[in-house]
Amino acid sequence: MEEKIISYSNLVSLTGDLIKTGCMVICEDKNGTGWKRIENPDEIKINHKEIPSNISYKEFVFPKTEPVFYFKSKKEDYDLIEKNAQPGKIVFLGAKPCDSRSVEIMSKVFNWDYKDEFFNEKAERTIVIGTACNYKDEFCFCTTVNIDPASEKGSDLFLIPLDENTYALKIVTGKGKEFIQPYLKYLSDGNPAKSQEALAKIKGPDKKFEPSKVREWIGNNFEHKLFDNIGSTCVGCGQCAFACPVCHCFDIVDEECSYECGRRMKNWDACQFGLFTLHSSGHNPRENQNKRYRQRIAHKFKYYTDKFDEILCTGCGRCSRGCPVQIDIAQVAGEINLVANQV
Amino acid sequence: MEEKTFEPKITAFVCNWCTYTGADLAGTSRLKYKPNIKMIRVPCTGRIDPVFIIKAFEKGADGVLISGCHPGDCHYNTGNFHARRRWVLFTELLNYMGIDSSRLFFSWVSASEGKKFVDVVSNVIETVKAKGPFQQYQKINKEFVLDE
Amino acid sequence: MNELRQLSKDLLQNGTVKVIIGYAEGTTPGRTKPFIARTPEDTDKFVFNKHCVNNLAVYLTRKEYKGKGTVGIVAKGCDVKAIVQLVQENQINKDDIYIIGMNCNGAAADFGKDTLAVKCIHCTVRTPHLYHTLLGTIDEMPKQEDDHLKMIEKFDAMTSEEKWAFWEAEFEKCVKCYACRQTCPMCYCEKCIADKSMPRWIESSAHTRGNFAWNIIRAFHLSGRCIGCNECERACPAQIPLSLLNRKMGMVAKKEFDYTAGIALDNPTLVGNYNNADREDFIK
Amino acid sequence: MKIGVFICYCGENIGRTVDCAAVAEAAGRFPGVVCSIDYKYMCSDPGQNLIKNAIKEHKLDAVVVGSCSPHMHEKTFRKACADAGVNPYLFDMANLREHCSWVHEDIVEGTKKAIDLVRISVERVKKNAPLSPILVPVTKKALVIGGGISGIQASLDIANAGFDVVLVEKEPSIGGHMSQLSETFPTLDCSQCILTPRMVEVYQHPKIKLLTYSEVENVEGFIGNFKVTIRKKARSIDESKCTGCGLCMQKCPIKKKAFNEFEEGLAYRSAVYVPFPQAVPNIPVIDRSICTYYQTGKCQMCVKVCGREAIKFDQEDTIITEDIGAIVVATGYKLYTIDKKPESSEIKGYGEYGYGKYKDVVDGLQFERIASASGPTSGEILRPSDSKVPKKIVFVQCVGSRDESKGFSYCSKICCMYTAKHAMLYKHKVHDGEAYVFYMDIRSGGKGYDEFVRRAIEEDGVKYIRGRVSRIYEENGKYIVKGEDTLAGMPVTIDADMVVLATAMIAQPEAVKLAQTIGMSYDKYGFYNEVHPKLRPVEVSTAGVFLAGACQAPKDIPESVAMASAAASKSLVLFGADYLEREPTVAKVNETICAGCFYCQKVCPYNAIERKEIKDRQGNIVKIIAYVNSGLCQGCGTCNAVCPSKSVELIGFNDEQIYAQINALG
Amino acid sequence: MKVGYYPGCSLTGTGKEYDMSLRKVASLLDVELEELKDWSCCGATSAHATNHLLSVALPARNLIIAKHQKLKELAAPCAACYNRMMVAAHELKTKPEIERQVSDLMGESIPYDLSVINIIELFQKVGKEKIAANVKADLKGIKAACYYGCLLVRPFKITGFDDAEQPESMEELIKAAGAQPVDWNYKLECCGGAHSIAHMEIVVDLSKKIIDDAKLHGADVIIVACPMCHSNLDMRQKAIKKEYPAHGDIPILYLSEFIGLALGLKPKELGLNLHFVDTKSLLEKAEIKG
Repeated sequence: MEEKIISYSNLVSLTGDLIKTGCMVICEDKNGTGWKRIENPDEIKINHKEIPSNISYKEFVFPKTEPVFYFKSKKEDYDLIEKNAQPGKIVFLGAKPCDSRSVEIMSKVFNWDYKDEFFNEKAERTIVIGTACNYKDEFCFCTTVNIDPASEKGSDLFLIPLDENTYALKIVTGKGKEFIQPYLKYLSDGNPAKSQEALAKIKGPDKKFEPSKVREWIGNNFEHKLFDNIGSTCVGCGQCAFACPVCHCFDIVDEECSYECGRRMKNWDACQFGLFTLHSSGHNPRENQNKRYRQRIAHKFKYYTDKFDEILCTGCGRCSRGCPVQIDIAQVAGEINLVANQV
Repeated sequence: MEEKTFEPKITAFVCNWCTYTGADLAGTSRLKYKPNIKMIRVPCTGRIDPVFIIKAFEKGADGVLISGCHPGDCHYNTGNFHARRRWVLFTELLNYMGIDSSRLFFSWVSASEGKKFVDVVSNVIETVKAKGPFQQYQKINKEFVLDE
Repeated sequence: MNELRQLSKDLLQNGTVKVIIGYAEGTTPGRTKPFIARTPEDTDKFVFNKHCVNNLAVYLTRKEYKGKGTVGIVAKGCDVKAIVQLVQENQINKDDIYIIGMNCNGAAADFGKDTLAVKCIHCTVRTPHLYHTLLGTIDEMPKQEDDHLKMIEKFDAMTSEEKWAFWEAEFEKCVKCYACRQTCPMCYCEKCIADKSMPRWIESSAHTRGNFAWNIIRAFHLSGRCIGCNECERACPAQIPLSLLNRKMGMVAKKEFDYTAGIALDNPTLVGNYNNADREDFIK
Repeated sequence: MKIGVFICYCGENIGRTVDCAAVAEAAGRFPGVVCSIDYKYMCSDPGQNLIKNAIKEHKLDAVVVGSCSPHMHEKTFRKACADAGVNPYLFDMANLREHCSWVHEDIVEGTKKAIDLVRISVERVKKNAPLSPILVPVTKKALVIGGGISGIQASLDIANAGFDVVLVEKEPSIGGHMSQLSETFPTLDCSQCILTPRMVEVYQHPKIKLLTYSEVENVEGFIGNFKVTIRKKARSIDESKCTGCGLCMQKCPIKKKAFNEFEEGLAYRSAVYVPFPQAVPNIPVIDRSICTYYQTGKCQMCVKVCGREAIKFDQEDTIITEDIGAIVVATGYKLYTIDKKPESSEIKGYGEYGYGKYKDVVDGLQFERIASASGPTSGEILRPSDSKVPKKIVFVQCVGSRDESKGFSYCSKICCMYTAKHAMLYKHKVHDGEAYVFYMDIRSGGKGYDEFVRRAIEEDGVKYIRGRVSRIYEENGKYIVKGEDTLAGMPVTIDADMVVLATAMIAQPEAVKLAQTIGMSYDKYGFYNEVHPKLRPVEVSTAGVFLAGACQAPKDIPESVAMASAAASKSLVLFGADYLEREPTVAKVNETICAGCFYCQKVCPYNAIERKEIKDRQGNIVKIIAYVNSGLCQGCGTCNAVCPSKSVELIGFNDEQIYAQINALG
Repeated sequence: MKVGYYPGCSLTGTGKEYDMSLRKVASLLDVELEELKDWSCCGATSAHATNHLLSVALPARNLIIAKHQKLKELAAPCAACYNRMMVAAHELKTKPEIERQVSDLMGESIPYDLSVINIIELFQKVGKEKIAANVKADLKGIKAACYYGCLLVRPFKITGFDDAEQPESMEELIKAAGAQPVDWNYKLECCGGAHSIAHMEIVVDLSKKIIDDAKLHGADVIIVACPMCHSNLDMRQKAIKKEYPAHGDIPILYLSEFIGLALGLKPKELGLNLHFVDTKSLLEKAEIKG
């Protein structure tokens, strides 16, 4: 595939042009909390050797809260008013491989039977400019879930840091090619040898467990005692799900605008919440954190794979890093793996 | 220009026994005040929860008035004492958050103070009118306004 | 550490307690995580070091433990404050818990960092004020600038517009994961007002208005109750400086009513009591 | 939900500044409103019929009336709804008159606001729930506190109506102050002669349980359902055995250790004693503070002489609890004892009158005893110091009454009359004596009262001097009374043989304690407050408690008796029904989500919040949560406000209703 | 203890010994009397009879001076001064209209936190204990009749001091000084006050009654707290003798003088020699050398 070179300064100018043409350029914010739309090209941040942001960038394709429609009550029934979406590309700049795949993975579920136009509408507008990742810490486990920190998979354009201010730019997809066309002036001819060498240096984290093992074992040992205390220290905050690049559960609520108008909102939800599966009867099939945590593991490593042949996890480690009670999903999956191997 | 025509929306939460009745007295004595204020009757100031006030602001109130029996006159003996203590905390909190607590008014108006009621209400309306619309809340309320 | 393990082992062996809530090693050596020992053997996993920042009292109000026999808990002074407040609020029966008090030399702000966690800088209970057994020793604790306090004091000088701008920027980040609530030992409501839909006082959507409502009410509900463990701030993925709010309200409670939460079991709660002389200069 | 809106013009009152037709028209367009009508007078019969018909015609579920203040006509319209089959609580009222038309001038603005107010009501009523009044059972037994004439009268009235009465008197005998009086104005009939039969009637009444030498310790519960704890102090006498023969008293060696309270300190009594011969019950009490046996363990003379072995030294106080429906408080008054000073920080005594210093300066009650045929002087007027007949006697009125600098600002009401009586009695018994009365005004309102005073002045030649007395001091055997005759404008000095001070009536010292036990409010003097000075003079703020006699304010006998009967009849009204109806607007706990922090309990002014254990199937306690005793709850809603999770809600003013109202504003 | 001191005209004239004795006694009891700088008439006797505003403004001026001297308490030993100042303070507190007029007149506000005290209150502040502790001379045998006169306790609504009809406070101090107060009946009767010059006959009559009753109850001395009373009772005994030859003299002492004796001060230091009635009888009985 085509490969070019782009200098940092040109990357900034490119960004400047993009912003001018009305693209939403999304970068990690300075203090690493999450991702934000930048107004000024100098704010760009290509994070390839530091800890990933607390929160992934999924909110720009799958917002934390988003109106589905507005309604106005008339004497008998209601008028529905839909707010039409705004155009313009959504450019994720500097996505690590563990981030770059999130849209791709989520789109499976959002297009399974019902086509979620809210998601798709944004997904179609996204351009992912990924970056090879030189970072790893004890929470990273991308390799475990078959994601290579040096891989362009999921990116439309892919940056390979060569030195402080030059990057190799791989043009991965047709979408990417088309996107970059107007800006070739910022690119010079690439040198695959150098980028190969750079990529070769990248040593991802060691594998921590065998997802397939976990998958099959859970299937056959759903009531295993291992699950009795698996979530006993989980406090049921949604941090893991909300920070996750691929968790996609949402909740629908109506809220008033004025006494006669309202709107229906689509809000993030998380399977660790007590209300998540609470029935109006008061019954809750997942009445405690243990069952909820089992669900989390099962959803990520079994159900999603069963259904879509994808692991619902990119190994970015955000959930473990951010967990206020220090639950490490890789560790837990590892324990399951151990038990699985014993039998 | 905008300022001139601006008429503040005031929401009031008043206790049934003192201030609401005081307002009735203002009526029976044919005293006059501006119609910007709308009252919601609660049994006792002790019943008033800060969420009422926040919701009122969310619903576009430019000012909120809370009024009940004088200390010691509470129909329920102590309701207003408990309320008073919570208000100290709440107003301090609002100030700290930058929610202009000078748009939040408290008063003791007894059933016999029809005149005082009118004075209080008029003062509230004038003060808020002078301050202008509650920009901060209007800003975060904007997305709820249907543009048609 | 051994004395902790030994004591815990004995307590579980002689049936003094059903379980013990403590800390075990986390993902990597040195890191710790909450751990619940159910058998004497489990207690070998117990550790205690400067990374044991969690407030374990949050587990005491869990259904699994309430009314199901005595629960042991490894508690620093700040955790004990929570326990005291919980007893005052009828959430736990002080006879149903066994407090293994830990003398505390301050928790680290973050793993690998030597700086102290904010809550430790102005800590007044390095030796727990209530315990059944006291372990550990008090060493010299490094002095550290109380930047939070400076920040809070800065607010006095700010106009309401500036303050609003500050909090608006912060609350825009809120994702409504409620990690602040879930990690708070004082947030034990069976159903949080934020989860109630009839009526929905606090909009559950994570837009600025809903986020303001949530954070205002949360801070208000914690006024005079927050014991300053800062778990909410630590847990917040959006890194909202929640302790600025809670600590300020603590200072208000002190200034207006000379009240401090979580200090004495027989201390009447701040809200729920009143004094004829309470301030009312703001009431016309 | 089908809602009907009814807009009232109130003639011109609303119509003038509110375009009612427009309001009705606008309301008609509100979601949920199926009919909206305006009419001249909604409260009139045709107006109400309009509502009733609309309810039937449109099958309305709820009604909103836009008219005057709910304090005016809420009841009226609720009833109208009920008559037409709509639950009265599925009704709300928009105050378009007091809060709109009367206070605003501009008709455009007025109409706009009226529409908003109606909308608020409509939105609210959508969240209203059908409620029915709470029924509380009534225990048909009355507690009467105080065995003076008021208590006696109240007890007899209630008992004669066929209901049980528990009469509690703290002294060993009933009778109260009236039994101490010599004769009563204006008829001069002997006090005891008219009182004693009543005392006996009480004693023998099958419906009255008489507990003398007893005190009310605690009162719990609420109207119709009080639980009362009474301490029956140990008499040291077995009441069932004692025949009241009085031998023990005759033989008791302790004779001069204690003043006789009944004789107001003008005589002594033995250690074992009955307050006075006609005491009811006629059973003695042993005063342990002076009895030799209790002091030294010796003596036991009474035991020796008692044929019935009725003396029980080891007797202990007994605690009695009673279920009570209504309480009549008739604890009466006491006299301002002016020698002690200061009585309280505000109240100074009248040291300058020498009361307590000079034996012959006595107060009203003491003179009653001196003048009483059964008194220490058997009715002869003799001075306490030397038992000589006083030839010149001075009566001073308003000692402590109507005197802010030294006593109380109020008028004790009876002094004018009894002083006239005293002077009269004196003149009738000491024909050649001179009687002077210092007075400020003569207040003799009442049947035959003024005639009575005139008689004292005109027929019996009592000399009335209008003015105050500045001091009284002894000078060689005489009491020099220095005062002023304000009519003559002259200082006067009288060298009297005896002085009688008409000292103020004040509240019982324990009055405040009892008030706090029962939950009554009281004025700064310790007299109990009635709910309404004119229209509800015998009720107090605590429902089911009624006042009789001088515990409410100074009163004479006929007034006290009348008030006692009033209190009795109030109690009987209560006993007339098996159940009490109470407003259903009370707090209710949502047990599934209550976390049991009990902040509600801390703020509840009525102790209406109780603790309730929630157990699982195995019976172990899952949680302890709040429970509202709807009998006690008065519906202030403070609990609702402090409940962090809104697990306790005030029915009728719950969060949904208020939310709807706020929402209707936006 | 530091207290403002307003002598007033009497104490610089007829009542010189009152001033002398008070200053001496005060220093013995560690009371620092700070005299008002440039104090003016209190308005007694004439002002309130002629011009109400003036009668308030005069004391007000002195109160303001006290304010400037940062005094919290102002002692006015002369009962008339005390009374005037109390009345004025009361007027100013209760009548905004007057308050406005006066402060306009003065061009500044009148202090509210300033409390005016009479000599008895002054000694009460010192404390009975302290007085008793400093007693040198033995006055056990001395029977003293405490005479309050009219201005100290009246009108009660305004002075609020002790008891309008049966004051006891001076007796307490006498006890503290080691002597025995007598229980008598004329402690509040009028001495003739301002009639001293104009209608001497009235004064003679009234004063005699007072003196007789004191004697009747066995008093060796009458203690006063007012220069007017003192001059009437002391100066007029001569006239009384003229009217009633049987009259026997009785010494009249200022409270400060008597306490001074108790504290062991020499009669001369206290100005006893300035009295009309010889105090020898008392001093001899108390075995105090002149």
